[in-house]
Amino acid sequence: MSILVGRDTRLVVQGITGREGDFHSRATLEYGTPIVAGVTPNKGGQRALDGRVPVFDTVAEAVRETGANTSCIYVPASGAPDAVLEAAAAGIATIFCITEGIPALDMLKVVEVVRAAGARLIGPNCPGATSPGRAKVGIIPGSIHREGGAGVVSRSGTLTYEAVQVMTDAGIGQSTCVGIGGDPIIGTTFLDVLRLFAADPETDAIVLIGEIGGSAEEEAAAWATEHLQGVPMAAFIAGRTAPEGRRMGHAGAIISGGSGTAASKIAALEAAGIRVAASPMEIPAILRAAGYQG
Amino acid sequence: MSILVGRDTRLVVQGITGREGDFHSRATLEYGTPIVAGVTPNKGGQRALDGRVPVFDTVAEAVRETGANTSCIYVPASGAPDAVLEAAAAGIATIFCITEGIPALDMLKVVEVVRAAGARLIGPNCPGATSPGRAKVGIIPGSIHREGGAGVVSRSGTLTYEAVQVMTDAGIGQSTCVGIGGDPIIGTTFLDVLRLFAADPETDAIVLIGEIGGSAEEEAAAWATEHLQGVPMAAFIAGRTAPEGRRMGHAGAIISGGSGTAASKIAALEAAGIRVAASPMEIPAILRAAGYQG
Amino acid sequence: MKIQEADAKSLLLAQGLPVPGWEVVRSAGDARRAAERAFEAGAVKVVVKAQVLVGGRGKAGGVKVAGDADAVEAAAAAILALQIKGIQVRKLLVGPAAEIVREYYLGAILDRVSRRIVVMASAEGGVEIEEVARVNPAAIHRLGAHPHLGLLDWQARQLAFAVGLGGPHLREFAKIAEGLVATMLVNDADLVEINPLAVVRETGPDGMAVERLACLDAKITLDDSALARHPELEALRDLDEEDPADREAREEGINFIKLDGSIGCMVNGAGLAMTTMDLVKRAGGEPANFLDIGGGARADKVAAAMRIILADPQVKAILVNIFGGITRGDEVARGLIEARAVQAREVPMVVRIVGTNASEAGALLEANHFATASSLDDAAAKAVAVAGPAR
Amino acid sequence: MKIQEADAKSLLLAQGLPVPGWEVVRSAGDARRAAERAFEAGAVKVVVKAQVLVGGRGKAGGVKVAGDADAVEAAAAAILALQIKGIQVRKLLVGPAAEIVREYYLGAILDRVSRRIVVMASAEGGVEIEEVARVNPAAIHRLGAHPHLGLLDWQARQLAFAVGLGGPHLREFAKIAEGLVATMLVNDADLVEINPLAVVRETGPDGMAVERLACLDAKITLDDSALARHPELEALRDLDEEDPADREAREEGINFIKLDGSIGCMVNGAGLAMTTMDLVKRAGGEPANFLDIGGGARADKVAAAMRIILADPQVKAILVNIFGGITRGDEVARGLIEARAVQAREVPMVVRIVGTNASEAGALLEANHFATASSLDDAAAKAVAVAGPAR
Repeated sequence: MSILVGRDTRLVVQGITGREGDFHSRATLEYGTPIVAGVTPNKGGQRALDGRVPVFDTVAEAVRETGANTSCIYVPASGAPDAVLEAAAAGIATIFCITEGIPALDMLKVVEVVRAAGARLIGPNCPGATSPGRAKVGIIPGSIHREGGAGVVSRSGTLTYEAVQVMTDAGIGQSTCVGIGGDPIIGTTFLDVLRLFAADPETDAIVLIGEIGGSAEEEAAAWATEHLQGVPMAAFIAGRTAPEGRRMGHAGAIISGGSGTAASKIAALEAAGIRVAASPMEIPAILRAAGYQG
Repeated sequence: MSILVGRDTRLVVQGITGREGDFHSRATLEYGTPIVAGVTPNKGGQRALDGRVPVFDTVAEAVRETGANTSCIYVPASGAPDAVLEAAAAGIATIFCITEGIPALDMLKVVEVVRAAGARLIGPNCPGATSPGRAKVGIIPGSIHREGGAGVVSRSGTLTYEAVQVMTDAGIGQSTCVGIGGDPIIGTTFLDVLRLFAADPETDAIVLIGEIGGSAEEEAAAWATEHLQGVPMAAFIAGRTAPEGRRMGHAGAIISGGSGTAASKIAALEAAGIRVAASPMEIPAILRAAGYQG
Repeated sequence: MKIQEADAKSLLLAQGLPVPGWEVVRSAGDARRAAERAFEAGAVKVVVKAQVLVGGRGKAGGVKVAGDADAVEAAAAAILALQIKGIQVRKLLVGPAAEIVREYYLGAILDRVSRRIVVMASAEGGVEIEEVARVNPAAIHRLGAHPHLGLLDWQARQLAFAVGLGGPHLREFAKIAEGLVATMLVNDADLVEINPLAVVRETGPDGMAVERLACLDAKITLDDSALARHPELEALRDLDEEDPADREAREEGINFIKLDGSIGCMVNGAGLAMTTMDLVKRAGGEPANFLDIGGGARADKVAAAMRIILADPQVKAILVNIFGGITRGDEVARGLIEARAVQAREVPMVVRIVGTNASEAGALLEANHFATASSLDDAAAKAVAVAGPAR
Repeated sequence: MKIQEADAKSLLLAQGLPVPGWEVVRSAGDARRAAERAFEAGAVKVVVKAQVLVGGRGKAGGVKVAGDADAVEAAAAAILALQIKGIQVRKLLVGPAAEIVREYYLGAILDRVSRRIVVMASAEGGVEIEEVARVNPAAIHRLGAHPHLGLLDWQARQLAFAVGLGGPHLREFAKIAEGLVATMLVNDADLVEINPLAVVRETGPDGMAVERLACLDAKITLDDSALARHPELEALRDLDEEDPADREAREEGINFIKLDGSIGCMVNGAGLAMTTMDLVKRAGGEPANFLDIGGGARADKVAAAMRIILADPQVKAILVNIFGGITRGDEVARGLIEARAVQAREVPMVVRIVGTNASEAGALLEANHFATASSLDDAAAKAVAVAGPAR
């Protein structure tokens, strides 16, 4: 099965004719994911990616003509919130927003509308998701993956690649790797993804990669204590040495008060029986020690 | 059972210390409806209606302290939208907004939020509802009623009283009489109330009192054709002689284009097998002719 | 409340919509001078439009285009001499006439069924949109704006593509459609219409022809319930066109509409007031007005309503129909007694008061020799009888 | 982006919040003159506050109250001589000192868990709110504003009652709380705090004492992602307090934070950058900075990052850690080669490039005699080894 993306994925790319949209869509096609449509207003009727993909003016038209069920958004920040709303209104079930730099208050409203529409948004400012051997949506390099049974969920981009590469090198394949994005307001949280992994028969182990700021990791740990007993898990938290009260790059990493520190997150995870790696390189060993055979 | 108001009603009155709130709440108490709380900000701790009802600063507090499940709002138009939102957020299931003169665009937003909160709003600019012998909420005079099995739903105020009085005089009692309000944007429509009546074992006949403007009567008629076959019904439509394109008093009565005319509504109702009275005085005879024995 | 075209255009302009310039004048001489300014600024033709709140100006000769100042002055004089649907033309809009390439319709209305602001667009613009809706409903594209966020950008684009305004005018159209809804939200309007929204041809600063979208006519209806929070909009009320009776009714908080019959009606509640009119007609009479004194009316309001009804010389009888709920019957009876004591002319009256304090009211009316009625139908029949046959 | 107290107060004032007047000055003399104006306008005492973006001004002696112009001038001179947490005080806020009756805390923050703007209020105002949150969390009342409608009136009232501001200050408080959220929405702020919000005693025009709510301090953090649509806010950036390295980083779109160690880090991605720092520390070293060059960085950005790192004299070694995804490894390698050719001083460098075009990058680095590393842990260990032991 895998989660979020898989054999049933029929992808529409919003912003397919832009530089980023074009570049990553080629890699997505090469990975074997069916991109059934692209959307760029006023370019309806053209074909993108060397003629391989029809372009529509609106997502509604793309859905009607191609049965797209998943969207990947590369639209610039000023238009990305609207692109998400358009996808949700057109009945797209799973929306990945790769765009970074979207004002947080815009996302507050977008997340509310998407939720009310019954759609799922991953991101923004996320690298996407890959279900190795089945489908890949977004910008995660396809080469780092290996088919298998470990689910990976992360707030980070390149750190995820690092962890996944280490797993692949150690012979541990992945069911699905999901980057949920590092922005303060995101559509899908650690907890949401853990629920999906818990319900996925093909996911037998879980790796959680967090960072300082917020309390999403603590929340996920509390849920895991109750619902993921017996599932081999490993975690990593970036920012153990980050000074308090400073932003580390993206807004995902503010420490405020006592909560949100690496120490608090590590304590919560360890309390849930999840070992936290000191380096991403330790993840495979921790999974093995937790009894993962895959 | 009855609908909307009944033996389970535990009423909180918002704006209980105002002139209108005080006046109508006395009549409500006299009718035997339990007013468990009043709300007026900054008057928390006082008692209203000659000491019979405790007053709270917030609806949340009133609900917590008294278990109120129904609200009746007499707050002036400038504060009424907020009063509805407060009631919905406090978990009130059924909210009657008596206040008139609320800007329609305010109600657009309020209706959306109330719907999302899972509450039911009746009104605004409505007279309330009475389930004779059980409970009365709002400003419908208690004296016009008689216990029985006919449900009455109306967009009007005094016209409803007229129709109900005629029924009572003819010996036809009512299960519940509901005034849904004459404003353009209201929380509960004819159709909503018809559904409730259809599901109510104590309602054996239905009287629908509409007026020109909008298409709620046509909508209700279409639904009745499918779902209310065999239920004795009668209808009345006010405004047969109203000139086109003029507002008749409240905003409920604009005719635009060809739809919304009395002729269109009467045709839709008659097509659904519902006889439309030429005068409210004919309603009892129509119900009898439709086979109503109650 | 309806507002004049020129005022509606000002509200659109305030939201950044492209509206060609105009002046409002009250005389043919001022129209000429405004036209001269427009010609000087480069206009090839000038349009003169009657500013009245009723529809059908064009058919009634209230809109003319002229190519020189003399012709404008003549057109203005002709229009100022018109009565359109009984309304004397007092004001004119004068401005450059656009060179229209293609006309569209764009409107936003508060829709009670979907409980949304519905935005409608059509490539069949410049004509009666009701006619398009009747003959070819598929030519009107509709979309519900988000109740909290207004018209979203993708919705505006979708409408643009639907009416064939993709391409160079896509962004322009989207901005106008979003501004249309913003105009509605900012001003608490029930209805905002641009008809026609047109692609117009203009000469750019470089002498080259350019085509762009422009709002050539505008119609806005404001929500009366919201006027209290928009004093600047209340000031747009056109007192020229308001009848003295309408003004008194508005100031007293009475809902009043003058009609053509002979039986004046005074009722509490809009639905009951319409029903009373219906029953008068059914009994063979003609109502002289719709009049709803509202809930909880007191004696002075009753007296004002009586003055308003009697100001109509066609009124031959008065039917008072009150179902007391909030309104107390005895208060109404007292108001009637007071009003009769000072009223300008003697007119037969039939009074029906039921509900709250009806028996006190009955006693007062009897003591003062009012003709009364018990049922609704009875009241209508009696009023028709005393008024005599309808015209 | 943090903004100064005086700027934050201006933004509150623009939303109609009650903020006592102030002037911003840069010298003790100007402080004296501003104070003289305040005394003339009726102030009994005047407050002088350092305008710096770091917390803890009060404890550091950066806030003083004085009763006459001489004392104000002396206080201003003393504060202008201060460095607070390493920041030289250059500007002062001078204004009438309020007579405080009682202090409250009011703040609004973007909450990532509830995905709401959370408004917090406490009767324990005027102190470090983090301390209150730790010691007595029940003293802080929280409420999520509606994502579309902002803080609703009933929510504002509920907070008022919760902190004991029912009664005469209810409407005032509600207006302030709603204005707080409006300030956040209008300016795309992450955080808006008023601490203290105070009941102050003033002398009314009739000589009687009146009590009202006033915003005595303000702190606002703006969403960097939204600054592009608020050019007027971008202008509030305090360039005085910005380090040249920080400025270059901002202008190049590089996320950079200077730290105290000796190993300069250049990484793509914030999470990986933090991880790299963590591993440096774990290997016994101290990172000199956090630096994320972002996704898809090209050669010129790499060169700029190198300049920024080398501008720190404490840097004894550089660790480059790139996982190519969008970013192409060979581009980074080329940037490093160029940068080394022109760099100001010779510092040992350890480079790890994996992912997209890693082999091309490896060939380039080898040809140019760079020290390379394969794994993350290996890279950290090598960098620590070449930098020598941490202080």
